[in-house]
Amino acid sequence: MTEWDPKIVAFCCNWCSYAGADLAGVSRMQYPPNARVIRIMCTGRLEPEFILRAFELGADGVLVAGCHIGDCHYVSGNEKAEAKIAMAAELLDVLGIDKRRLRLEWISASEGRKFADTMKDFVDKLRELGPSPLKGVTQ
Amino acid sequence: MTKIEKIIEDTGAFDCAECGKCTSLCPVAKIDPNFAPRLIVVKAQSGLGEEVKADKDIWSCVTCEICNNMCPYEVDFTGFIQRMRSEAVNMGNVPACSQAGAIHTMQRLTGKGQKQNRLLWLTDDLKVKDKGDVYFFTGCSYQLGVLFKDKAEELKRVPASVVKMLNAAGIEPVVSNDEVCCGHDLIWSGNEAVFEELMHKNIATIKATGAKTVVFSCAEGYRTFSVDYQDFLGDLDFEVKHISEYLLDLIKQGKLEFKDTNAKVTYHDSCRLGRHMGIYEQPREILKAMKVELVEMPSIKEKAIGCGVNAFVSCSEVSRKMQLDRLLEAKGTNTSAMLTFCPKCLIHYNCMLRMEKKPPELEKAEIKLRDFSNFIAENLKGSP
Amino acid sequence: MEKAESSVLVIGGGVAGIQASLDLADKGVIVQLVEKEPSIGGKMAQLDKTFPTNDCSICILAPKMADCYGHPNINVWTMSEVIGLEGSKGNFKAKVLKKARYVDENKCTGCGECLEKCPTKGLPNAWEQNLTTRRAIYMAFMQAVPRVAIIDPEHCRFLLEGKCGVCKKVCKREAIDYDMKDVEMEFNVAAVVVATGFDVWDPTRSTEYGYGKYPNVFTAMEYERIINAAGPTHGHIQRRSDGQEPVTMAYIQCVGSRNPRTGHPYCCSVCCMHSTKESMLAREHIEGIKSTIFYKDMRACAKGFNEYVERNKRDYGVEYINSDATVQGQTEKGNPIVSFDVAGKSHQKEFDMVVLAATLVPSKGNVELAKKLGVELDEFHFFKMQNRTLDPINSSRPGVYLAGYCAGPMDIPESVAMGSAAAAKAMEALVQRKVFA
Amino acid sequence: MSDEEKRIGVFICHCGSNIAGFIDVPAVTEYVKTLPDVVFATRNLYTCADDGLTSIKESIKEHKLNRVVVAACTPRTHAPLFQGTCQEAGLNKYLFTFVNIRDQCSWVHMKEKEKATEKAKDLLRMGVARARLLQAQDEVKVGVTSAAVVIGGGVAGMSAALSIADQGFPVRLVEKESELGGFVRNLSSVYQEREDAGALLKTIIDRVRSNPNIEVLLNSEVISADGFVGNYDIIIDTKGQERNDKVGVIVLATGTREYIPKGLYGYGQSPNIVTLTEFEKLVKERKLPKLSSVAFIQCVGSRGQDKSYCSRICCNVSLKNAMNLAENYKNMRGLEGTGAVVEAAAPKETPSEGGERRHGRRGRRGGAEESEEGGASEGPKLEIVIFNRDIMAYGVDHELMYNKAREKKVRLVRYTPKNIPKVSVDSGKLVIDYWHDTLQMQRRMTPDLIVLATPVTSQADAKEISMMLKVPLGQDGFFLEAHVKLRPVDFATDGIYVCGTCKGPADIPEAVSQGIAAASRASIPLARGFVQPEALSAFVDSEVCSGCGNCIEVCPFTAIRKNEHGKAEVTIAACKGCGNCGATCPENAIFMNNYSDEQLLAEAKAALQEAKG
Amino acid sequence: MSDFEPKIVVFLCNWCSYAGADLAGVSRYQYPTNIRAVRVMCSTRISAHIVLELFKEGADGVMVSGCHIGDCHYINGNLFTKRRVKLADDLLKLTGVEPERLRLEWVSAAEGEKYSQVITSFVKKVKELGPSPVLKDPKLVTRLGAAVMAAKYFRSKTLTCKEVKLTAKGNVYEEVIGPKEYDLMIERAIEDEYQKSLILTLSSQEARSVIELAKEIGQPTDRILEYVVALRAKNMLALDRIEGTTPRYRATIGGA
Repeated sequence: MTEWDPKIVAFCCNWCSYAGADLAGVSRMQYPPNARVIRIMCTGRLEPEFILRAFELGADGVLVAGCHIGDCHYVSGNEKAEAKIAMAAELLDVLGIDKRRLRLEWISASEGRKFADTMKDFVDKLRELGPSPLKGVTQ
Repeated sequence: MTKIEKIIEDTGAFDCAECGKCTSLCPVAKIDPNFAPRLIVVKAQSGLGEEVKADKDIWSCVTCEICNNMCPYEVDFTGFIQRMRSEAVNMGNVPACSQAGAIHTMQRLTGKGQKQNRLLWLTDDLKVKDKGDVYFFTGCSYQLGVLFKDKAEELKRVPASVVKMLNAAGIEPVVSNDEVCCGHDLIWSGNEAVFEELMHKNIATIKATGAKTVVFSCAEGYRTFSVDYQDFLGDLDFEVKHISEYLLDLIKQGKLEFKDTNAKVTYHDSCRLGRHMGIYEQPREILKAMKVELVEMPSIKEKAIGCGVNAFVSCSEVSRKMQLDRLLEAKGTNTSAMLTFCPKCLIHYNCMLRMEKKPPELEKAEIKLRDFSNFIAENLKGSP
Repeated sequence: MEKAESSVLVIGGGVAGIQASLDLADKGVIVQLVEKEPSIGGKMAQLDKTFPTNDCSICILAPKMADCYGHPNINVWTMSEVIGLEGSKGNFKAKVLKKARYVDENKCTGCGECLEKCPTKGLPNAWEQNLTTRRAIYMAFMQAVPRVAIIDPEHCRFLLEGKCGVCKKVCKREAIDYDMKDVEMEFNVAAVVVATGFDVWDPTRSTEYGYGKYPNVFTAMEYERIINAAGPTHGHIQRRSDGQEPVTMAYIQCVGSRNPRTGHPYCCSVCCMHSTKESMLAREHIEGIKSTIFYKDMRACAKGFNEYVERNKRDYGVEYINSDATVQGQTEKGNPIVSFDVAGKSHQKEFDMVVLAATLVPSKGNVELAKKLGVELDEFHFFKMQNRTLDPINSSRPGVYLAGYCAGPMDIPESVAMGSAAAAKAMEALVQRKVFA
Repeated sequence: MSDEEKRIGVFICHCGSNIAGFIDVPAVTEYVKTLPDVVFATRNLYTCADDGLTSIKESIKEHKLNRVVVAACTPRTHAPLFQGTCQEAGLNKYLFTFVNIRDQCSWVHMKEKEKATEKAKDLLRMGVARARLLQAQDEVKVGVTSAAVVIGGGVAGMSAALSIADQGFPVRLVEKESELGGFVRNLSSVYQEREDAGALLKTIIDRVRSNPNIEVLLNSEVISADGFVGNYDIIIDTKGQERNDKVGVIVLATGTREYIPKGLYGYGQSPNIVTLTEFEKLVKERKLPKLSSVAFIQCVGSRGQDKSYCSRICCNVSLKNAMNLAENYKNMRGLEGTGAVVEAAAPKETPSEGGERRHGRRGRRGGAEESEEGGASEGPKLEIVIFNRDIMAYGVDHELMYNKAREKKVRLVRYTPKNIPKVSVDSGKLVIDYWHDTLQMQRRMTPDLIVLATPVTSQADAKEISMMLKVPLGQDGFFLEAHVKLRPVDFATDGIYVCGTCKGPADIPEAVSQGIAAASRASIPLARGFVQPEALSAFVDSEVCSGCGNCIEVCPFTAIRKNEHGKAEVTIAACKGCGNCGATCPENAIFMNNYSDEQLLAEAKAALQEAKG
Repeated sequence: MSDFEPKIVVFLCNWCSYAGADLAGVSRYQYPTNIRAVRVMCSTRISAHIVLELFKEGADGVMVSGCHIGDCHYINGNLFTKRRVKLADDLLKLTGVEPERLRLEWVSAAEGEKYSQVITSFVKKVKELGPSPVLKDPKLVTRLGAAVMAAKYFRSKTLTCKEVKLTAKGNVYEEVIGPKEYDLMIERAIEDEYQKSLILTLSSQEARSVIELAKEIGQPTDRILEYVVALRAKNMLALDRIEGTTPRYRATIGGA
């Protein structure tokens, strides 16, 4: 593992953030290739299990991106997501996984830039944090 | 000998005389007449083990051990179910876990070797040690409290409550951040491999502290150490005790005092603590010592109705019906709280009580679920 | 005191002990029959009818009880227990403690006047399975032999407080003797017959049947008293909760037996048949009653038993269901709900009344008695046979013989036969003593 | 006697206030004095008390009483006491009569003193009327021949013979086969302890052979028996040689034979379909074929299939054999060693005490090897299935064996009469198609050997013996005892006793127990040396008797027979005085001692006279 | 009729009913005072003629009580009791005395309460029937006398003891007779015996003609003639004298 590079799983809501990511692409905005994006219909669909599983399977960070509060295509899905992410973060903390490895961002369909910046910033943060503590042992 | 034959052998399933007593007692069979414990065992005996492995019934069992407890021939039904589940998983018959499996994942994650922050609850006023005779196995109360914030947040306070009680009796327990999940939900959902890993870690951790006694507040952890660990490892190097046993001794020695309370409560025998481990009287005696009035529900001790779920693998209509029956019994006691030592019971009953559309019979129910250890700690002399 | 060479001690005045005593006495042997209860007769006296002939139990037993008591060669010691046995086969010295009855057996005529006047009422009548009450002075039961009253020292006001004395006042025969003391006696005997019978197991210890919790769940022994014309309800079948006549009844077999967990892994050999009999009698008491028997194996395996069961099915419409059953709750009307399994399907059914075939277990006193007699018990506290196949009558101590349920589960004819057999063995011991003395 | 002056004394008991409280006893006493032949009447506070009894004795002497009437509680409890008192005073006890004025008068008419008093007077008048006709009776003593014959030399018969002999009486043990042992000779092992049956038999036979009081007569039969209790003349035929003998008592222990299941479950179609006893013989002779799968089918021909009864022992015998196969198959085939057929009988399982083991688990996952029996490594396991309706594992040992058999993986499959297993033989291969009732599915097994558990049945000569001894057979063909509950080894006829499997299916300990029990009963008349029945018996007036035989037909105790003149004659020693013959005799030639027509009518008619005074 | 106190004789078997009656006393179950019990060893002892004799003596009622069927101390005595009471009952009907005055009951040693109930109801019944008409009516006395005689006859007695044999095992021709057929057979036989007895009784008082007898008995003359012929054949009846053309017969053996 000389060439460690953070692996990120990004859950993006269909209506805002996934569109935002598309926009970043359409706009040829460059950002690190560390993220694997998973489209979900709404961040409200997000189960804490997804986050935990992502880390279990080797993710160094998990990004959850949804519509801004008030913009949710399903009225309040993102509010619920907020609560769940907070809970997941707390759990990660107990489990000894730095809660900074989990990030929630509101990215609208028009915020291609924000998407690219978030990614860059997250990868930088993760580089600072180093590899997921779960790694070394699972090999 | 095939694996199934070995399971039949070990669990004494061949002793079954097909009397049907297990079915007559089974709470699941009462609600789902197509489910019959004896049928599962007889099938396996009669060379239809593959069918048993593939059947959903293997997950319908709530492993409450009413059948085990009453089977005249001591057939270990739940043991049989537990081990057949792992066979079932191997052939692809997997359970539909609650919370999409987050609880199981969380438990698996405790054992990955990272430095956890298990002791976040440990405040400065609590006195603990790194090495010593008495080890307190905190279990995943705190984590579950986090995960089920809306249903059972008080679980986060349980470890602190236990330490507080022990401190009050002049005991500084060992707690360890290296502890991992006991593996209860994993073995009951057919994941023997990870269960074994976790088990060995825990044993090593406890060994390192030199503890002679390990105490538990969580009913499941207590059962897992007492039965499953010993099933794999034989006798352990330390004594396993439930906090209710341990505290009762301390109370009898006069080391614990309680403040006056005119609380009126009812007590729920969780299946793990009660039928699995035979602890019925100690919690009741503690209440007596606390001068708390205990109003019993109609079904108690070996007949207590369970929460209808086990290891988060079998939440169904059957579970709902069992929960409702139990809560109605609790309601009937007209007490302020139903106490229990099992974190899962707390979660599952609260799950029903906090449903948006809860059954009409429960509309006006004032009943509250409370963790027993928390309840004791709150009523220690001198606590706020 | 009688000479050892012509005397035998028989412990237990149930049907096995009575038979042993009569056989010996008819051969001219002096029998010391020791019974711990106030009357001889044992458990058979409590039964209503006997299977498979539905003979009236007390009718056929009472003549034997009377014969036994009146036999010139039999000394019946009621309220008595053996407290020691020294010596060896052919020459034993037995110590017997006769507890104070506080009523002179030779004077009391059994008139019962005192029973009506005694002011201490409402004590549970154990003989009637506590379904009715008695007073502090009482008669063991209507047909008791000897028909002599007895004072319960734990409740008699005079014995406790020195006040009252009503019974003494009303007894013109002057049979009441408050100063009576326990008496220790010693007998020289050549052999000993142990026939201590059984106790009925208390099913409150098995919570799955709800006995003691649901009022309309009864034990078979309670039920025997209920259907008995001389019993607490004069033979009318009534529910405990409301006194109503039941229309549907369930009988549950193997309650506490065939269950290693209760410490009784064995089969008590008689419950299948007594439940069959009881369901038959229910039908004779109440036209149109529907009975169901839940069983594990229908052990109708002695003379006429299988036919009896078949007749019960055919002529009395009694349903037999092959499932162990339990009582899981009761309805608002107090009907116990019976839960059972037919072909792997769970069923729940309510009945007006449930009768539990509670198992019969070795007499509680066996442990103590075995110590005093110096004989061995088996792991279930039955008296151990020297060799089950060859010498089933001999205990582990030469000269001490076994009869009836105390040696293992058996029904009345087997107990009677074993009573006779023990008498034969005791007689052999007497003969040997004469020959070799 | 009838001409003698009658002097009746009457004693009326107050029983404290039990009688006197509800009946005007003085008035009754005065009334009684007016009755004919009453020369003395008195009343006592308690007639049964010492002073009461003394008064009876003194009055008998003082007033030369020759009849005594006591009016008190009930004869059922107190008649023997007063009879004894009369005897002490030299008065024959049959000259005493009892009038029940308490249990059947004062206690049941507590609110009608006047009427109860009238009734008491009537009852006493009745009693006195009866007393006037009482006759002194001598209880007949009949001597007893001090010897017994036991018919049948199986375990029951041998046990009976041994016990009678050990009680000091000579016994002829008559066995029709050429050796002792009976049915047990067929068996390889004894299921209680699973010990060698041959060794067990040898122990008993040695005891019999070495007992000086027992004469063993092999190849012999009792061909004639005449007489009554204490006095039987019998003829024993030994290979054509007849011997006349006299015995006091007869014990029947003629044993049983196995039912042959012709046409059932393919019996006869394959050498590998055998009965349970044939299986035992195969084992005993070490001719067991090589097996990998064995099926036992229970209740073949019993419980309604042909015989209506359950044969009691076959379930346990099958369980024993199944367990022997499971544990000890190698030894049973005799492939190894030459020791006893069953060497390695497992130690008796100690069952756990109440509820301590909460987890019934027998093996641990970690400790697999140590918990495994050696058997697993010895090639493929023997499949054993017992098709049964109910397993009759009654009692302690059987039930423990039943539990143990399941532990040894003996499979028990229940069938119902509606769905019996079907056996077919397909080109030499055995097939059983059966319906599994719990699983609710049709299944099939292909065993190498099918063992049919058939019932034991009565012996071919049971009917003959029954006619010879005039003892009854039940519907099932087994001998019928006097009372199924309280007289299990007696016949209604005194002097003849029954034990073992000729009376119904029984296992070895039961047969032994019954044998000793029959010995106990049989040695009562032998020990007494005489029989002395109560003087209640019937008498036939041979002048009047027409020899119709009605009385012989109704007598339940075979106490009446036709004598050489063709007249009925009562064997007093066997008569119990029920009066059936008396009521039946069309010539009124039978007179019942102590309960004659005359006495009954006098007593009853006295009730119909109006009381005077 | 309120002051009528009937006299009723009750026969009790020693083992069950007498014990049951004692138990009624021990348990203080009250019942009317009208009964007078006679103890016998077994109810089977009571032949029909004993019962009829008592009616002839003016008994208002007679009851026979034994063990329940199957409980008999003498194995099956009470089966015969049943037959014998039926015989008495049949004859009673022929005499014209109300058959309700005779009752058969099974009372066990445990049935004290039943005993008191049975007695109470029987006494009530007899009170309803009123005093026995027998003693006031010489004709009835004669008829009962004939009934007693008939009950003692060979045929009646023999038939009553053969029930088991005839209905279960068959007669000498191995013909099994059904229970109903058997009842009918007995009824016919008993009627014959009764009529014959009556003829004998009447003709023992004075010599009688067939027509006279027919009138007295209330049967057709041809029937009476048949009986007369039969009785003459057995030498039980002899020609006394001929009055005109009318033969008059006299019994050679005493009537009742």
